[in-house]
Amino acid sequence: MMTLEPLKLEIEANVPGCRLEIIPNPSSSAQHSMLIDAEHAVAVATFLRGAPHHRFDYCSNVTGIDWPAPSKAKETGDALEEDVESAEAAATGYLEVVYHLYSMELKHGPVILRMRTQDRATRVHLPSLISIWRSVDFQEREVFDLFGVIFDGHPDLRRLLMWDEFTDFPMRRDYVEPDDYEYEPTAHDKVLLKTMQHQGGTA
Amino acid sequence: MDEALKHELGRQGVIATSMQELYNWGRRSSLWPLNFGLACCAIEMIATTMARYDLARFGAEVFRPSPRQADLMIVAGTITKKMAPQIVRLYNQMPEPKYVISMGACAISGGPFKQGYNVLKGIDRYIPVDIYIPGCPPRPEALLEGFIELQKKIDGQQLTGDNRPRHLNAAEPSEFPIPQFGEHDLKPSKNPDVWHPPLVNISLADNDDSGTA
Amino acid sequence: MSAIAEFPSAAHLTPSSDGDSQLLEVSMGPQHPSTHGVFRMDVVLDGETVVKLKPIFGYLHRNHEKIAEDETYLGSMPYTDRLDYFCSLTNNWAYALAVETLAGVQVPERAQYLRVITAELTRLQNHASLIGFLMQDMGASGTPLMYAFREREKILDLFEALTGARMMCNYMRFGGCRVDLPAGWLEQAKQVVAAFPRFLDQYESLLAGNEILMARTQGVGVLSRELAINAGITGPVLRACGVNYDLRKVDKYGIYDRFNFRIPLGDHGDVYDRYMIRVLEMRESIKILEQAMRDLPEGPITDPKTKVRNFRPKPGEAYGRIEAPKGELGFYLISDGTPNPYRYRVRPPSLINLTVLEDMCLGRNIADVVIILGSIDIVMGEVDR
Amino acid sequence: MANDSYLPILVLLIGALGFAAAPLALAWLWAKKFSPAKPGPSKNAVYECGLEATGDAWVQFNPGYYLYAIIFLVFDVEVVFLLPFATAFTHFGMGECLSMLTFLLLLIEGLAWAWQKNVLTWS
Repeated sequence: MMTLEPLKLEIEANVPGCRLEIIPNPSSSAQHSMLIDAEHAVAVATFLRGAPHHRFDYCSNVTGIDWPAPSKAKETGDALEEDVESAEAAATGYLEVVYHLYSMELKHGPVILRMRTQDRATRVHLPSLISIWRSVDFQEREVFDLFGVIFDGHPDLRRLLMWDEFTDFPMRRDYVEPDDYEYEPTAHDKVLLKTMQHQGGTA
Repeated sequence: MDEALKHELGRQGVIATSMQELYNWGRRSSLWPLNFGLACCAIEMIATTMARYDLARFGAEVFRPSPRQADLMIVAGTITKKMAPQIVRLYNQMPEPKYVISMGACAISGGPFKQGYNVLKGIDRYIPVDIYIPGCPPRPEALLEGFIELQKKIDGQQLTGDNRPRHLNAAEPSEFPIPQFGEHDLKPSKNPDVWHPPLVNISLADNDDSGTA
Repeated sequence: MSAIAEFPSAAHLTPSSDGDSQLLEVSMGPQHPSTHGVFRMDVVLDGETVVKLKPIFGYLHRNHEKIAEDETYLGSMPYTDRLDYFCSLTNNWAYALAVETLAGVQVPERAQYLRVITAELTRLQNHASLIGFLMQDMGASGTPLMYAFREREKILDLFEALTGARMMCNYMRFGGCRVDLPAGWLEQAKQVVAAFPRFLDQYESLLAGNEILMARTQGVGVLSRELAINAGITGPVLRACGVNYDLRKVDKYGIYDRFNFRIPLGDHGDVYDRYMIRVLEMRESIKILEQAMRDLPEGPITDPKTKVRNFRPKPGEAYGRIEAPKGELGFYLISDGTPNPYRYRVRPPSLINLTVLEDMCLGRNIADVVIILGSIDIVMGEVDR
Repeated sequence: MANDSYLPILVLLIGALGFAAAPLALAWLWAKKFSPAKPGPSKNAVYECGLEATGDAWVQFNPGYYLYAIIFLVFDVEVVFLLPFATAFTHFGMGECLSMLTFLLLLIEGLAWAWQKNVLTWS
């Protein structure tokens, strides 16, 4: 596991004007990640893949995460909220995309990049890294489909999993799923609650 | 033609049968399933057709890829809302007489993925189902037993009279409306004249919070 | 703003027909004998040659990640069996490994050995079934699959004796395994593994030198090394292009560094290499199994310290990955201190290996598309999650 | 019964036609009496893997296929002529064999010409 500080300094040296920030990972896996700003994302990624002693030529995993505004995040334990940099972004919450990079050539460990959108409603644009790693093609389409992050520069940004006429983004925390719980003979736990809401609503 | 006489004749090598028995015997001994696997249950269905469990003993090892030549649709696996219109269209395109086996908990009621937003809670919301095989996935023996149940059901079908099967009855529809893709869910979300669930009232009064009385 | 892509995806190419023949649009749709489940490809054909191929997913999107956010950590373990429903034990291991990395749980020796044994048995039955399905795609319908499933049934009997279920084993827990070996299981497993090379030789003598197989697969669906790495292809499809990247040797997770086994590499990256790689990987798995079953130690199979009841890992995140039979299967978990994961992400090797399906199929005829798709070895439960 | 009468062939013909027509008539009768035909818009639609069939299949395709079909047709017809020859092959003398041989050589010469124009290699 490579420590991120020297890597951060090196990137700031090579990519002028980029704003990086190390996000510590309190769990015992110690996989710390680096928040990069959207404007310089492509430049940072190209450097990480191009630099001969880094050669991160393999982007293994692209994940979308939905961080709703802290008020809703309170009851989900907001231990991760303390490092949000601007109060305004904290107020509206944001969508985050995490890239796990590995190097197949030099066989060394994950470098984790994070990118955040301004808010969860209108300004949800992030640059697509498909021009650097082809492997993010379907995964970015999935993040667009399930979270609603629009990737600029993606040649074929369609819904990957849901049907095209579908309009909402189902993996967001505040998604209300269609209520077809009318026949639940053996309902228990969560299905019971949903059936009660269904019967509560219609009965 | 009472049974004893028929049995006696049978021992002498003379088979006495009626048109209905012959028709049903022909139908049930050569059910051709549609090659139609959705998920994990499809792998158990393939394992059932393989040498060890051998669905061929019941005349059904011919899995036809096109619905035109199949007369049994085994819905094996999770039906997602994106796949539901295709299943109903395939069912419509199958020639009469056609039967449906709903294999696995997912095909019966959504199964473990019941709380998914893209999962249809059971195929009997859109097409009539003849045999339900519970299990996740049901073992090959369970599929064979379901198969024998279907054959028994076909044996019991009447050629005439008012409770004759769907395909012999001009009034019964052989096609069911195909759901459309809506903004949030399939439109319509169920087919009322096929799906009529008994009303189950769940009151928290008589069971603990887990609802398992 | 995006730089010129070194490997542009062919998604935006508009198909044009050379000469006077028109293009035929056909969809090898959700219900098709060759698509190994409900996978759909919209193919534009000029005669028989493929001019454009657009894969469409989502017909088995069962919302595993959304359901996992309401389940406890242990509650999602049976769901991982249904991800890649051919190899439930390697799915369990990947998930258990991710949670153990997240919560810092240690796994005792015997459990590590049991994990290697069950994972390698899963790899054997997965590769055997894959070769059966690949031959069926090539037209040898029935017979090779019968042989492959005969071997698979033997291994499923072992899984059933050990975990109680043929396909959905739900065997691993955070910090070890659920149940120890029943009496006589090890001898039966040794017999099955001892009999497996005879099946491989039988298959080899029938298939490896078969000129129909060679004519139909050599030079078909060639994938270059650089495109494979850039497109995130992992598993046997990547090693068929000659890239030596096997997580059992790279990450050395579990106790794989104690066994000596080799990683087969191809050099053309075509369908024949992928077929041969899987046969050779089965032989290597047999070697691992013999060594693992020979020096299986005694001892506890779970770490007594880990609480099973209400297991709450500290807030944080972790990404654990293993070498599943189809490629790198990873779980990315974000915990916020509650019993339910805040975000539960599965890195599906089958979906990402399909990124280059169009690049491999352009210019080939429709019969090759069926074989190329078969050689990638996709399972729809994992592709659509 | 004079052996040159065509009666046996007539009986055979009627038997063959009857053998073919009887199941069709039975099926038609069965449909009229017991199971009525129920065509519908969705049942008669073109089957395309469960999807709505888009576009039509009646497209002009590569002329190469046409050449393949024609060459196949020539040799198919040739086999039809070979069949009666083969049935009575043992009673023939030199003359008949020679004439059949010239017939075969003519067609093989056509094949050689097609091969030489490399029509057979798929472009």
